Amino acid sequence: MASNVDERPVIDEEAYYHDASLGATWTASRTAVAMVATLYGGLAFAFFYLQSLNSNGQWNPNHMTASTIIGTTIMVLIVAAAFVNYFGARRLRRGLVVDWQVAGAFAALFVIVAGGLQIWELTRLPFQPSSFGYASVFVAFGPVNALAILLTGYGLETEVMKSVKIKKKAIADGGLGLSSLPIAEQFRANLDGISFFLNSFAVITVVFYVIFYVVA
Amino acid sequence: MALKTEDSGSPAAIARKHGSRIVAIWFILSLITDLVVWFVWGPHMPPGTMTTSAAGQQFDFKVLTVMSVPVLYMVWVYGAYVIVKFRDRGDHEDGYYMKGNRKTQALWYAVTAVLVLTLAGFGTYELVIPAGAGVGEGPSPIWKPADTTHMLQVQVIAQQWRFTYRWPQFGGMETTSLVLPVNTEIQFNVTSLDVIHDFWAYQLGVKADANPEVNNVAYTKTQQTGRFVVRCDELCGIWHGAMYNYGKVVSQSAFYQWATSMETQNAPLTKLLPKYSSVYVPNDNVAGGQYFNG
Amino acid sequence: MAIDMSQSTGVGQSGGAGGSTAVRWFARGNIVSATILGAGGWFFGHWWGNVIAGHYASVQNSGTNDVSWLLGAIFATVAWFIGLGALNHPIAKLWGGEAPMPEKKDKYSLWEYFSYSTDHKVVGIQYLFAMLLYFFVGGLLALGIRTELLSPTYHIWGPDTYIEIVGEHGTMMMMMMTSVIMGPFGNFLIPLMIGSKRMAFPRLEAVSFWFTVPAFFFLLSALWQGGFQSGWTGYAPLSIQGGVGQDAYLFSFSLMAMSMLAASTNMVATIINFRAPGMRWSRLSILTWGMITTAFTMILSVPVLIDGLYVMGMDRAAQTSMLYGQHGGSPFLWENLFWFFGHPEVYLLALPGFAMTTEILPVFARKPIFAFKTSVAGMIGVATLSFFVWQHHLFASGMNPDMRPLFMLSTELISIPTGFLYLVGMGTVWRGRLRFNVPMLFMLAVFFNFLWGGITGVYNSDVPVDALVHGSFFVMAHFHFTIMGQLMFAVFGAIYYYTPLLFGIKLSEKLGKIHFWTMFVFFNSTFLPLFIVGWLGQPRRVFEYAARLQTLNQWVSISAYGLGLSLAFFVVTFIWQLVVTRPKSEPNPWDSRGLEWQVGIPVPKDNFERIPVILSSPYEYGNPNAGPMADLTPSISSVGSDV
Amino acid sequence: MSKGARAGLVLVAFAAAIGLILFGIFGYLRTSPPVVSAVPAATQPNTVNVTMQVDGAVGVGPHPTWVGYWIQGANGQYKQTTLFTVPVNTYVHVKLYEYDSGGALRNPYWGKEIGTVGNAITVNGQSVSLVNSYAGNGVAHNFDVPGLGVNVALPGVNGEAKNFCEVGPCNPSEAHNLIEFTFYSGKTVHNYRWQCFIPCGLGYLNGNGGPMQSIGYMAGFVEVVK
Repeated sequence: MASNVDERPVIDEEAYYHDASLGATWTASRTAVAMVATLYGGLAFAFFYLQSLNSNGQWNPNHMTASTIIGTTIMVLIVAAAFVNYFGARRLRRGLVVDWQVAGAFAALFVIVAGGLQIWELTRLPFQPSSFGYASVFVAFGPVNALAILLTGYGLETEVMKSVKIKKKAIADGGLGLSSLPIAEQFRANLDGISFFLNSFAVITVVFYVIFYVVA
Repeated sequence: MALKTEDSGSPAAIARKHGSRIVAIWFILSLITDLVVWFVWGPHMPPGTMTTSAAGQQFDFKVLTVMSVPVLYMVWVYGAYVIVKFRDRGDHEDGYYMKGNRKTQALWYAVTAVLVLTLAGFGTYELVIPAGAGVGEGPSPIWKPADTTHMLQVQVIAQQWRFTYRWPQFGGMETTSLVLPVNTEIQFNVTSLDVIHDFWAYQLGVKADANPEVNNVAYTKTQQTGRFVVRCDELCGIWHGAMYNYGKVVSQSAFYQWATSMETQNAPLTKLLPKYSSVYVPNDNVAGGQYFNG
Repeated sequence: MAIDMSQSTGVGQSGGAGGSTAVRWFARGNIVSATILGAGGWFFGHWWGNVIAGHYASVQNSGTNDVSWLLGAIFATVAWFIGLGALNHPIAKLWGGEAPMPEKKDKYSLWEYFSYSTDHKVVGIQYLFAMLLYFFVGGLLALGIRTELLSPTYHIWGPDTYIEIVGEHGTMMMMMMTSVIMGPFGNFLIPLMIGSKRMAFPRLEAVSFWFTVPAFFFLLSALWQGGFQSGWTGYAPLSIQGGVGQDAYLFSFSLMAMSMLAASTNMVATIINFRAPGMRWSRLSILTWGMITTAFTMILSVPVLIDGLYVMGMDRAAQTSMLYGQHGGSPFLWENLFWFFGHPEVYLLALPGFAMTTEILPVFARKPIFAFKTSVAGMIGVATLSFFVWQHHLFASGMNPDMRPLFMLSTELISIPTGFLYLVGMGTVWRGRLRFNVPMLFMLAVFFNFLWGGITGVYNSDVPVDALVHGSFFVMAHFHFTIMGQLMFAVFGAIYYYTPLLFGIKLSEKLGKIHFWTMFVFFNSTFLPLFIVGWLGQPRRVFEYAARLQTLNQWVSISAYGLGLSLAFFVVTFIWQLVVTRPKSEPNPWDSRGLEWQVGIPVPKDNFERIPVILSSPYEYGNPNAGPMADLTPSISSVGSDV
Repeated sequence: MSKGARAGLVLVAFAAAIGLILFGIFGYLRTSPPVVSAVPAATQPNTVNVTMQVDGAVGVGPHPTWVGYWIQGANGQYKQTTLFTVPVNTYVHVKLYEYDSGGALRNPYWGKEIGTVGNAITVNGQSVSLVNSYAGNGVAHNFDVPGLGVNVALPGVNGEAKNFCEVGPCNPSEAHNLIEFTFYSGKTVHNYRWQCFIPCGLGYLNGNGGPMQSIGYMAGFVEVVK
């Protein structure tokens, strides 16, 4: 092998692995959604299973829920973040980088605030963890949800910071939204991944809003 | 690649030559073993025939073994033949180039599918017809014995780490011993006062998890007298391994004698017991049971 | 998001600044810095937990504080990863930066293997030794169990210690061994097999390994904290009743779950995206197929395990009441969550074993894999069906009796795709030229052992027979045949097969054969009688049993010692040859066509000088017209037709 | 490194591993509380005396807040253990100082005194054959040996008593019930386990964790020896 150092044209390795890593980003974001959906699915199962068993009539005897106002705010913030990011990303594709940066920053802010609210909600519950079935499942759901929201916020925040950091490198090539530089393509692949995750997470949030504040 | 002379000929002919030998050995061995399993070993298989459900389990085990023997031999005979016949003869040649055989594959899919579906059908029949095959069916059983009028009710209460039994037809008395009348339909109502246990009356062919706050019903019909062992079959803590006791199936008259004498003897104790119920919920907030802070 | 999506190439950024080598090691992150920080994290979390929960009535009465244990463990784990430097990258990303990724080297010092490394070959070797360590610790615990069972009445261990040992053995094996093939062989070989110079997410890969280390130590620590009384299945409410050892169980199992998720994400992304040109799905090696199937199964089942363990942890520490009745919970919830993961989990153990067996078999049969598509379909079929069978563990539980015929059917259906393994194996050896080297012996043993496991699996799925054997030693023997008899035999075969590639060393055939034959005989002699023991009515996890079963149990215990000695023989000869005698191997000692064997020994730092172009299947043995599997020094023209 | 050095290193590593394993087994896993042997006096064959106390908190060891037993050894010293041996074919007189408060049984059945001579016990001199755990001071603990068919329900003391023993080992000046009973050790040599039915594992779910599942506290063995 080592003797084979002639000047034959070979596969453009950089391009090959660049494409592969774009694909890997795509795959990983889908995988992440699958994992988070399964994680939440397990909690939804716990919810509906205990609700249907209603052991000792202790599922939710007084039909209490956690604070609906806070819950609704969390849900609205996440859905809003998804929309803001979605329209921002569309404008990015038209070359308007700053528009997305503002949108992304707001989306990150919304999500992080939602995470904070989720933690705050846990500190002001109208019940004890052991009070009844719904209470238990909610107390379990809260920290998971807060963690997932904050990690989503982290993803958005890192993406915004990345765009700030590498923006200049792509200016000559049409900006981050249009440039065909590997660094810009990688950035857009990451953004696609994060957007896909955020959008899916918004759907999950709506579903769990319905579960914890409407069905209960 | 280079085949030895005795292996020349069309692949189909070679397959027929080796295949017919394998099939012949396989068939003879399977037949002999199956006959032995069915007629010699089968009648002595655990858990015996003390009850209908035990007999059913014995029968199922026997049928599955008879079906397994040819499968075992198929792999063994084939494997042994191949190891002897198709080994490297020191020339480091490669084998016959073949990536599949549609007929063989189709046959395999068909046979395994038929076998599996037959077994599932057989298992379902053996589960449904003998009223749940002695397995716990939960609080509202769907497969019941035909005749439920003269059924003896026995409540099995598992607690860490002993079984006790309550007899609603005998004044709701509670005992540590389990005595049953022969030729009687029995309904076991299995429940627990704490963690999950499992009531396994081995010779009776009855197995049902004892879940807290759940009544798990299992049916069987005794048909022979004798001694049986009851073991806990779900890990329940330190004394799980020691959680067993023995019971007896006795004649109906002996049973009634035992039961009525126990009823009188235990009358003062029975008064202290909670009212008979399908499940019991001991209060965790008294005695040393406190676990909650709220 | 937790997923590291950046693809840093790290070109031109060599790790660490100047200073002495000791300082550089420390800055790079290694087991020492991680342990020191982890210990600090433990004490901080423990202290904080005492501040929070020390005054709770339940804590003061019981004298055990689950909150402080769990907080200690959480902080210890985070600090452990800080100490490893694993968090440098995620933290740098907060302001848009990237942590440097150290460059690969041709040869690593021994110390590198105790450091945080993103080279897939280093991770593979780290995994190999770690998994062997975990396996042998679990094996020693098994000998502890067998020693107790020498006598039905005399007790070597206290009954509480005995249950600790049983639970510890079960959990160690069931949770750590999920990675016994994907960890060492998946990480080391997959890039070589798909013709890639790298993994998609090297950092995730490294993290997946470093999760297993605290998982192991936390799990082992349960032994000197009262253990966990509930076995590896952790049934509630017994698991809620236990002491802090139970926290160790749930926490370490969660860490292992994280490891599985990280590893499988990396595996899926790599296999889908990093295949070399011409590496069509039909040319993918069967091990790669096994890895991607396993990875997908992990992705869809492991989060449910995390849910279950988390629910248990909340019930224990935060006093929610999901797993016991009085306050609106139900023990059935745990049984469902656990087995919804638990049944796919046994295939997470079995599938890589199948794949490894099918991978190695054709090399020694000198024939292509028979019905390649069927073997792939078999693995995918097993993986898919495994999500629909979990209630067969609960036939006696009293839940959903009306569903039993359905679960009986779905369970028995699994034997169709499982049977494909036999079709493929038997077809592959048909008219082959079998070479009985040590790896081949192990692969043939897999077929012998798994047959027992597979056939008794049908017994277990039949509800009336399950009424007899559920929870008994019969079931225990069944899954030891499918897991130890199948997976572990495949692993040992793979170790003999791949040591030339991993270490440039060819293990002695003679010693290997001694190891194989003793292991094979003693394994069967240990576990075959256990079918009878269970059938005659001995429940699992007991320290007392019927006197009439003593002879059988003693036979089994003595065979188990034989098995232990055989494995000890392996350890001694393996380490001795690896460290002391070092018998050199030629580059492709088994005449394999596999791409992984074409790169030379030792494997170059980038695996391939150039991205290879794949020309044919790796299994074209006996095909006179087959060219090499790949062009390792391709020009553009050879790519054109295929991409 | 030379081959010899490598070999030496490997041997040292093996030795260290074996040492670690042996330490794990004998230094930790094989440890157990002391065993008290009851031996008959020469004047009274076929009878032995066993004196025990059960405290609300043993006060020593790694779990001082747990309930547990102390058994008097030959020299009159109390040992914190639940392991004792008695000879075969012997009447075992048990003198038990019960210092703990009582409560309700999860299963009131275990309030019955079973398997002792006369199916009764004496509590402070009075004969008792059935204890209602829902009345009075309830049942403090059970001494239940399933293999010998023995179940002794030990009535509790008043938890409000002024001289209630908070921390073991307790002495007879503190509030207690003196409980005496006799059981027969049977004709076979066997290691019989014994346990308690009162949920006295405070702070554990169902009261059945912790001391209830630990040898040396509320779980033990009566070994019947030759």
